[in-house]
Amino acid sequence: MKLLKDIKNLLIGMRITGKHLGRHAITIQYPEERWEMPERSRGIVVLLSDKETGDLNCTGCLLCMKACPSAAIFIDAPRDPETKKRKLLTFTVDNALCCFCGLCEEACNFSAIKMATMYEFSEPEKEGFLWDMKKLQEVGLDVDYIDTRKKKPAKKVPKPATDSGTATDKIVPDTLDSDAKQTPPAPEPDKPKEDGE
Amino acid sequence: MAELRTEEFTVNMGPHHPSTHGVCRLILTLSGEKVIKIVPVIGYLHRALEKICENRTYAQCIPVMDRFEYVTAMSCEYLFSNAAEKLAEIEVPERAEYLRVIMLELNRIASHLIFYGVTAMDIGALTPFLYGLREREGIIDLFEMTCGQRLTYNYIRIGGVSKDIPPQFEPKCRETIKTIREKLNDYEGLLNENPIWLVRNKGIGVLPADLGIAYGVSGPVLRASGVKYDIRKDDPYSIYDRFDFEIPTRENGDCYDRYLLRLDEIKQSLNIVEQALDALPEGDIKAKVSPNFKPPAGEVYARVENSRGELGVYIQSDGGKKPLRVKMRGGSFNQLQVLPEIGTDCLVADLVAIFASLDIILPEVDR
Amino acid sequence: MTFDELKEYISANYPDDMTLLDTGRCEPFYEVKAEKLVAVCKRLRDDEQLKFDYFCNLGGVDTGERMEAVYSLASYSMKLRLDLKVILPHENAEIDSVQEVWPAANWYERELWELYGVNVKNHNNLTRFLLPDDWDQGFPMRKDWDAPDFIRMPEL
Amino acid sequence: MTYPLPFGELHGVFGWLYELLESTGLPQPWLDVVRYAALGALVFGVISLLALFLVWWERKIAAHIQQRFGPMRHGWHGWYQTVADAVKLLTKEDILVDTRDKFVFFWAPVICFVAAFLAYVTIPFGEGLIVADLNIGILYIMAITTFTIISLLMAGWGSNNKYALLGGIRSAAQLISYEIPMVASILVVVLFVGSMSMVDIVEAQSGWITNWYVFRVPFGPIAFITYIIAATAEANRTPFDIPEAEQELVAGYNIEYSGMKFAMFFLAEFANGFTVSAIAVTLFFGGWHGPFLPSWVWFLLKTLGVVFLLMLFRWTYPRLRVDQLMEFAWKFLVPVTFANLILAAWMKYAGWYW
Amino acid sequence: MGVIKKLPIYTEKLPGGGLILTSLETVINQAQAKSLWYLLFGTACCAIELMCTGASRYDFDRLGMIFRATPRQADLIIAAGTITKKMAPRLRRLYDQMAEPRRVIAMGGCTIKGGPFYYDSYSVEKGIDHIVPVDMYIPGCPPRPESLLEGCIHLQEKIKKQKLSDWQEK
Repeated sequence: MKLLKDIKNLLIGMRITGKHLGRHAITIQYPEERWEMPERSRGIVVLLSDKETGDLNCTGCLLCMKACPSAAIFIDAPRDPETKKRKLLTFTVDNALCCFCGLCEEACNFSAIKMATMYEFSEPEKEGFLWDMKKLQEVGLDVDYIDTRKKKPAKKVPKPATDSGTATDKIVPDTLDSDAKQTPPAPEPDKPKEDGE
Repeated sequence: MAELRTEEFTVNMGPHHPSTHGVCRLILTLSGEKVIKIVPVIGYLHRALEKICENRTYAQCIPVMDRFEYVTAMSCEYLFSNAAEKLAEIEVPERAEYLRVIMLELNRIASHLIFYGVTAMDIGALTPFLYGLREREGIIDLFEMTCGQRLTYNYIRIGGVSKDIPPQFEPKCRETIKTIREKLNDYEGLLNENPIWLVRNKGIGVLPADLGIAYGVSGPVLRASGVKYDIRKDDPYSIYDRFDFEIPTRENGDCYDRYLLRLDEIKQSLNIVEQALDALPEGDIKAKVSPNFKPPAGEVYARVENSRGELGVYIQSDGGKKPLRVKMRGGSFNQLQVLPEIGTDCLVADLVAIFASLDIILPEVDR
Repeated sequence: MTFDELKEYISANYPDDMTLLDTGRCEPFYEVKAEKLVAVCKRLRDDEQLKFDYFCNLGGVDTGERMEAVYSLASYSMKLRLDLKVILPHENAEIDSVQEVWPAANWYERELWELYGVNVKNHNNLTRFLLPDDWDQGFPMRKDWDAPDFIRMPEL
Repeated sequence: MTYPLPFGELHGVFGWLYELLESTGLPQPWLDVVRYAALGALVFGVISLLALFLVWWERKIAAHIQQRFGPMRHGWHGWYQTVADAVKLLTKEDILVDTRDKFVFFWAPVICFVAAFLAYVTIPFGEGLIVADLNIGILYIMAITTFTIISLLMAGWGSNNKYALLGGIRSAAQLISYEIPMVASILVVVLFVGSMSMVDIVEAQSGWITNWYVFRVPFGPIAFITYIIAATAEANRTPFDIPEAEQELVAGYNIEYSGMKFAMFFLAEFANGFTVSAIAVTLFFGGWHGPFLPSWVWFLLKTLGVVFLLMLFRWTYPRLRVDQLMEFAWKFLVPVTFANLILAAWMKYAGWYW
Repeated sequence: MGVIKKLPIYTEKLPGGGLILTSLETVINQAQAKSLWYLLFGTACCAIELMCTGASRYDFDRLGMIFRATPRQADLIIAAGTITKKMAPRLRRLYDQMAEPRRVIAMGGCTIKGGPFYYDSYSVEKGIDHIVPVDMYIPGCPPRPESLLEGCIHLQEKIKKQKLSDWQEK
């Protein structure tokens, strides 16, 4: 009888595999079809730009650099001795070091850095993973994000100080994108005024 | 007639071998096909996680812990957070605890599904491997939806969890549970009573309870030998005492029992997830923890039950923002130690089955 | 047995061997003298009231001035937890093997020897296993260890 | 006599070609040489294509059992995937291990390949579509397929690799054990037909479907089942694929082979799978007999059906252990097949059959 | 490969050899690109994603990639996971055992530069490119299965562009 039972169980196995044969495959045929990435998916790190002005949101506060567990972010943003504000010179992300943990995104108070839902970045050369500010901004241009930056100062400082509040956050990004090579320190104070108005 | 001469010979199994689940090397002394001696050589994946943790702040340690045991990364995160919370005496909000339990149990299921597939593949059946991974994808989708990564989540933080679950999580989770329950029938039909599976697994690699205890074996491997020891019940952490679940045990301690026990555990875990989903309270998801988290000086050994047994971490803090010492302990470390004891005097094919049934993964051993 | 009862029991039965440390949180933490280690461990394991038959963990600690070996024990049947600590000198540290008490300690002690340079006496197989076979750069888990290709995380 | 080679329904085409050849006015011996060379090339080509098709088909079947697509991107449903594989294997470096046994290492895949293809000589692909209708056809096939054992053992030995050696020894043990039940099951059919000629065996099953030997209860189905089990082992397929057991011996006997030599083993394995299925069809399923369609189509369809069965085995079951395999052969299959043989002989003697 | 190596030299001497060579090049490149058999080599986290890529949802077989357990029959190592100093010689050995043409994909941050183990780790090899030549790097920790597929397709594109004459130098 054991023989009959064994044969029965063997046939059950065949039935299960045979049953699956008729079913439709669940494969996503990658380059043609794509898995819809959940909104929270953590892909490559990008720098976000202001939706209106197109400037970087980053203020060079170094928070993300400090939060990064694998030290993949290098920021050079020395303090201006006069204005006491940080001036972002370089912002480099080494994607080869990045561990995609999302701590930088959480550390940022200015909606400046985000792990976008992009993942196709294979490179034949190792050097290609050192992304400078320009590239990071370029990739991050059409990334959708919720801007928590403008609300914050408004909440903190009610009415009269809006001017200065937004200014502190905005000054720096405005001056940034020009990448410090051409921006003379002189026009700096002008720009926030424009923005403030 | 010349006398026949027989000779023992040594075979290196690994570090790159399809059935060593990574990079374990077993130096086997064989007499024909029979294994006479096993010498495990480890360290091919020794990444110095402990040294790295000593140079990271507590918050930065959690992504590192993810890499410690990537198959159940949630439990590592939980473990480290739990230890740090014990050190700093932080109260975790109710909702966060529930979310943690849901994630831990889902991750346990995912790990056991990998076990199911890999064991089947090691014994020669390829199809169950793909079936197991297929259902695992459903769980991974839930994780990705919640925390954004498929494998290294960085979700459970000191003081709570990083993000609340999205609204579509609950229906999707229930659906996944339902699918897994259905598919478990398929799994069982494919292997449980299959005569080939039975002869390959029954009575192979018997681990007596006293040997297991002497070698500090824990988790499903020990429970399959009849020792009812589960940290979730015996040294409850988080809110496991609120759930109604059973600790399945088996008597024989052979490969087949270890396999069945894991399938039973999947069912129990599904129950826990359902209960937790039903009882999920509203509220905060994270206690207030300063960004410069500095626990007072002290030391603690925390442990959780993950899918491979006791996962423990010893943290010594000197009051600074970086731990002075982090020592990790994985269940596989002890289970690999016991392999030479139970794996000798069997055939090479059995050794593969035993290795698979112990469910050893190497990062836990090498760290 | 709760932890308080355990503490009482130990102070009653092991007054000379174990001293309670206040650094341990949640679970009782004791210091044991290096020369008494094996005897105490054996007693703990065979004690009918305690039955510490489960060797959870052994980790070395380098605090900069001294070495420590921290043993985490548990009991399968009595649901107890206990940590022991042995304080050793920083250089030429030596400790007895507890392998005869718990065979599980074998690999943990090898690791202690390999990464911290703590010599384990009476160990049956004190060979290298985590680091490459041709490793010659000392004991990497020590705080003052350094090597040419070892890059420390930049301090911020 | 029309043509020395029977081509059955394809008579017209081949007849025309033969006449064309004759019209060149070559002397008779040369004609024979050209003819046989052409025939050899033809068989070789057909079988190679068949093996390539089988590889592709197996991958597709496996994929669909596992709810995926299998080769998909190269041609319609990846139809030229295996062609690409073959071309790639041709152009790969042929690694020669220094410690190899030069002679044995070189000849092992050749023998394996040749043996697999020689077996096709006596397989009746259709009515009259057979290269050589030997009067000991089935015996010839059994003898030729045994070469496979030698080649695997040679591969294992010649590679000078411990895993390969284990694989070779395993394959020798396995194939020798399973040869016996296989022959004993075949003998049942031979007993009733009274001939070992493949054509005779098929002719004996003409007429209604009940004439197929698989439906001649009780001995027919038993003989078929034992045959298909032994054949699975003979073709080295899961659950009996222990010589190359990936998880235990990495790749078994062919662990050191790369490039074209590996391709030979690979194709031979699939050609063997087809051979055993073709024998099963010839012996038990009435060979080329069937209504409406041309005979060779029927034969191919039936054979692919049996191949499909083997594939279903492969993708469902785990692998047996080597000693259990032997036990199964000697303690179960051999007694059963012999009992079956005796039963059949007695029934034939008593005349209790139709 | 011996014959193939010399083939371009001989063919070029023939009349119309260039044409033959070009078509031969196309055929061989296509064949090599479309049948990349990868070695079953995984060390750490990325190995799990490699498994997932081989599984039903993403299905490597679609690209004609199947796994081989022995390096002799593989065309591609997907170095999935951290390579430690202890493992590095083994990886080199596996690479040496492979038959030409062989290719390497470095999967994940660890294999590119050490990834999260770049700092403070005394035992991790900081990038596998000084052990074996790498053809394609895929960032991620671990990379998603789609990233891996994209890397493989990228590698296939790269192979299709290679020249037969490059072979002689190799």
